[in-house]
Amino acid sequence: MSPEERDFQEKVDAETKIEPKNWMPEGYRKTLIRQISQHAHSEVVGMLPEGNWVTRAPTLKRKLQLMAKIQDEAGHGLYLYSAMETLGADRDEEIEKLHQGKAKYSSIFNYPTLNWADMGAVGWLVDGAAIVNQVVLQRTSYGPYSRAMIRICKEESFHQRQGYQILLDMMREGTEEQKAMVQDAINRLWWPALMMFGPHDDESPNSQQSMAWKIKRKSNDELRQMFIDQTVPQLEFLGCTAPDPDLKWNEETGHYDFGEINWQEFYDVLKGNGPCNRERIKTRKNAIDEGAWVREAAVAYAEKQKQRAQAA
Amino acid sequence: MSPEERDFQEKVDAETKIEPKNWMPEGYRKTLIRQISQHAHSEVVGMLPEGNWVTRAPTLKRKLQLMAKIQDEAGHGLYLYSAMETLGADRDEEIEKLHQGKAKYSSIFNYPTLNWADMGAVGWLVDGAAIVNQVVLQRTSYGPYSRAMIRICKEESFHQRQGYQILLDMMREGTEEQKAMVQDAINRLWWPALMMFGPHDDESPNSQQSMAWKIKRKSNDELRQMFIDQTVPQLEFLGCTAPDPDLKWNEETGHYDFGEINWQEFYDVLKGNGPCNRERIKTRKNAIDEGAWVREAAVAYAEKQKQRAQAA
Amino acid sequence: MTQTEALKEYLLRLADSDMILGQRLCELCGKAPALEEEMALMNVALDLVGQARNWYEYAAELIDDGRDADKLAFRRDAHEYRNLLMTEQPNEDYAVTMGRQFFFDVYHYFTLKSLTESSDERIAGIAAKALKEVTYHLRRSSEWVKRFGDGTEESHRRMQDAVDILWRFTGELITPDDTDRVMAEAGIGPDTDQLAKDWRGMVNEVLTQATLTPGAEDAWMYMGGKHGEHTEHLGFILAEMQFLQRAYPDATTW
Amino acid sequence: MTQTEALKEYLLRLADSDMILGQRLCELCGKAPALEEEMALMNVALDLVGQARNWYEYAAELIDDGRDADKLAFRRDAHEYRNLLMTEQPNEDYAVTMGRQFFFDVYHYFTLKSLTESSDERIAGIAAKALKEVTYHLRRSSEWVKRFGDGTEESHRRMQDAVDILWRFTGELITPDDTDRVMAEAGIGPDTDQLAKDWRGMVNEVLTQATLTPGAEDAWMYMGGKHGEHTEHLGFILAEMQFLQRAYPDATTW
Repeated sequence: MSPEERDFQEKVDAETKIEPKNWMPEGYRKTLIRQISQHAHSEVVGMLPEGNWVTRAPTLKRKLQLMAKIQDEAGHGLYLYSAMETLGADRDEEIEKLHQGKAKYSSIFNYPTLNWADMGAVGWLVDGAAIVNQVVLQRTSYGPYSRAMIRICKEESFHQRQGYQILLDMMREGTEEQKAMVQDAINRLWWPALMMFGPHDDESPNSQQSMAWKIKRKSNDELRQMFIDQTVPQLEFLGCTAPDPDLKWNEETGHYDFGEINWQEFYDVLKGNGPCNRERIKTRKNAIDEGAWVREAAVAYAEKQKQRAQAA
Repeated sequence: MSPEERDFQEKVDAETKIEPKNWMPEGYRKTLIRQISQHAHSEVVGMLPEGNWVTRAPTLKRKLQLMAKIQDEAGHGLYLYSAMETLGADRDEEIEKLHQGKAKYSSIFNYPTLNWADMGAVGWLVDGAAIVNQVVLQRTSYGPYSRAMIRICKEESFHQRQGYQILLDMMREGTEEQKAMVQDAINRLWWPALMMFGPHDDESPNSQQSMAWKIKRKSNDELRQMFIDQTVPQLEFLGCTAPDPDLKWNEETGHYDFGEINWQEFYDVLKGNGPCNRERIKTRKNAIDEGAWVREAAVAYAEKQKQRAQAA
Repeated sequence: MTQTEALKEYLLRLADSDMILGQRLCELCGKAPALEEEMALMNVALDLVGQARNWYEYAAELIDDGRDADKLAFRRDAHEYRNLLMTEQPNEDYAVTMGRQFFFDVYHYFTLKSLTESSDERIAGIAAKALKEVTYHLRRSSEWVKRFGDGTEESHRRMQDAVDILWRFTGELITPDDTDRVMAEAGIGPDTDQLAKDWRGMVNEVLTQATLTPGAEDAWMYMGGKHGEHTEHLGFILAEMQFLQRAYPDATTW
Repeated sequence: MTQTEALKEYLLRLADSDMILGQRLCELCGKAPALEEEMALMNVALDLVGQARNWYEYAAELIDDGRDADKLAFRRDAHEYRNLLMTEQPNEDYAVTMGRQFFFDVYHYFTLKSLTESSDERIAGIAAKALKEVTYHLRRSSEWVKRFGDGTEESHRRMQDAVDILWRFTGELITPDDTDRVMAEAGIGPDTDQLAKDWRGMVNEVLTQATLTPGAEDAWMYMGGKHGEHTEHLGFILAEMQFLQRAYPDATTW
């Protein structure tokens, strides 16, 4: 270990935040760029399954809530790309990787949103799972990322409660058809939400180094268990069920046991074989490609304005 | 008058049909090309206001009827373009003129179809007005055009009865909302249907020559009066009204009197300033432009097949 | 699953697939690449919606809860629709439109051919009439696939893209589920193995002639339409298609 | 027309225009040319739908037939909608999206500015809050019009095309009808001459700065939205926007 590396690791161990100007190992920088860009991509791609219902929201109130949520997500994306750029990465380059299928984003957004209750279930389960991750990441070692997480977590919690409220209102005051929508949404999104924490710890090769660098602070399986433990009581309170016959309280461990994830599906979706992978990427790529002239016009105009200001 | 011209006019006067192989004056040929191509364009553009509701037809029966009608119109277009091509004109060239705004089509199709009853009113009023024109044109002097008219008239009459039936069913068995749709459709389409016969006779400079050549067989005003006289009793039978306070039976003339057409609107729409002129032409132009590769592929494939057949 | 339940499900699948593909074709009205195609597309759509009506009428009799064919078509939401996912895919370019038609037509043709010998006479009768129409559909879509595949460089590229895009929806055409098996065992529906074999045979033959490469047989397949789990497209299709019936629920005659 | 009737009409126009333009912007979710624009578009849409809700609530109180704001938004068909035709025009390219926004924003800004001094206090209150939002909308859309007009050759061409395409819908923004006149005379709505003058002034100023040519003042204008005669687009917008309310009429809570 070089003196710089030792110095770096000591800082990390002492819970001192690493800042952009500080020296950092190349692997640390690359891992962070990958992780933060994935997170940013997820915010952006995550707008699409919600955009799918924003034109069909059933009431003014729900429409406004959903619009506000989508706006927050665009904001999170911007904020995270900025954090990523402090590491010397380029936003356009990273987005290009996304469009070429080389960069990942949260696989959950490759599942379709098929009824209105999905807008509740996405908020509750998907944002809920994201928060479990992000709460821990508030203490991540890289300063700008940690600060982004603190800000984002606050808004995500709000979205999660709002999502849960959508489901609760439908279950309590809805028609039989609406209740069926809620259960259907949970049936479809339950397992993909559990997959959001990634493979089992022993299948997750990079995790150990990330733990040492305190980029990651808890293992995939630990986080998944935390999520399950906090979510099942909420599920019961809703009066719904999970599509998992093995789900039950374990007195001994003080945790919920649950069934095995369909890892084949997990890796399929990761490889691009999810229901909506093609559509999601295509939509994003089209938006950016077709918007090229818009961005060029903005640059050209700014340039002209600058020249005029100098000439004056 | 040259001997050829005299011979031609004698034939026309004797009600002998002019056929493609016969000599004809250049003006006759040009007038016919313009008239038949306009008629063909009208069939094709006329599919669009109906296409606007074919995805939203309210019952299986009405959907099937509307689809069959649209199919017939495409067929009429094809049939008319063929008749036009017997005069040495080129279909693609004439269509190109349409897309450049240089060729006309029936102005009625520049009005929007805004509720389901429009599908009835278009059949009843628009096809009805077309038939009044076309019945007379069955005796037009040019053989291929005359035969096209005979065939087309039969189908149009069917469409007209079907259109009327849609309105009648809604008026007899419909809800108040449906009845209001019918009256609204009539209010919007009544005057444009009357405009379909063109300007007053004294404003219609080419008519006289066309009459002598028996391309036209009755004047615009005569045809319009025929249409009014046959349509008003049907209107009354429906239990609806026309948006024309001057419309009333004239014992003396044995015809209906009616108010003055808004000729400003007529000429506006003709000039391109109708509600849907831009959309109609844009839709047609896009279809043909974006379909270029399809037609090229068909040609290339046919060419390959021919070469293979020759090589074998 | 009882045989009657399976039969109702099966009829709705036939009806809904016809209906939704017919609706997709209706969207193309006035937008086809040539006037001859306007006519042909509307003709195919007309056949499909006509067949849908026949299946809906039979289904309505069996379901027997007061809903008629129109109610089945215009008042069920996406999760109640049983059409194949293939039929709800967007028109995109004409290669996708024709590729979608071709993959479906092959399935449709062999299914109807078998159904003409169904032990259920009502089904056999409807199928016999439909088979004539679909024989023409299939000839037409095969021809277009060949024209595109073996036409110009651009048309080849577009058609191969279309095959690649649509391939993941082909599995559902030939992968039987319980309903399919119950129907086959009762002699009502087609032999499922034979259907898959026939489908593969003809698709491979046409694609080969068209100088196109089919997807892998073990490719990942997107399924769910047959039990009501659709792609995001169907909701939008139905919102448009069902608007009048939904907006004017008191209207009994149109 | 009584003043109360005119007021109901007028409120529905304000509400429906906001609602429909907001809906058009919602369609762009995930499809904007940059992430900053995603945020800005959704922000503008949110303001508009929020304003629509305020106007609907007031309208519902005056109409007083049991319908609430949601029923007014989600259960009226096209002929009952009172939005300006401009707001229902399709997004097309970003020049059209921004041109539509700009022409509407200028109208919206001067209208709201005048409404802050309305003799109807409820209106004045809603307008005061909305004016802050719309001041930002207008600044933004003016900036984009200038960027496009005075940007690249391509953006100039596209923006000029957008102006040409949209011009025929501008007449309705500033041509008063009886309702507008009754509102103006009652001191509730803006002075109609002043509104037209202000609109023309600002539009000409911005277009000139943007090196763009406005349409002719005496150009033919497409009108009708204010009394419920719309373009063919609105029916499709409503079919999508109202689907859930229409499909599940018994649902009272969502």
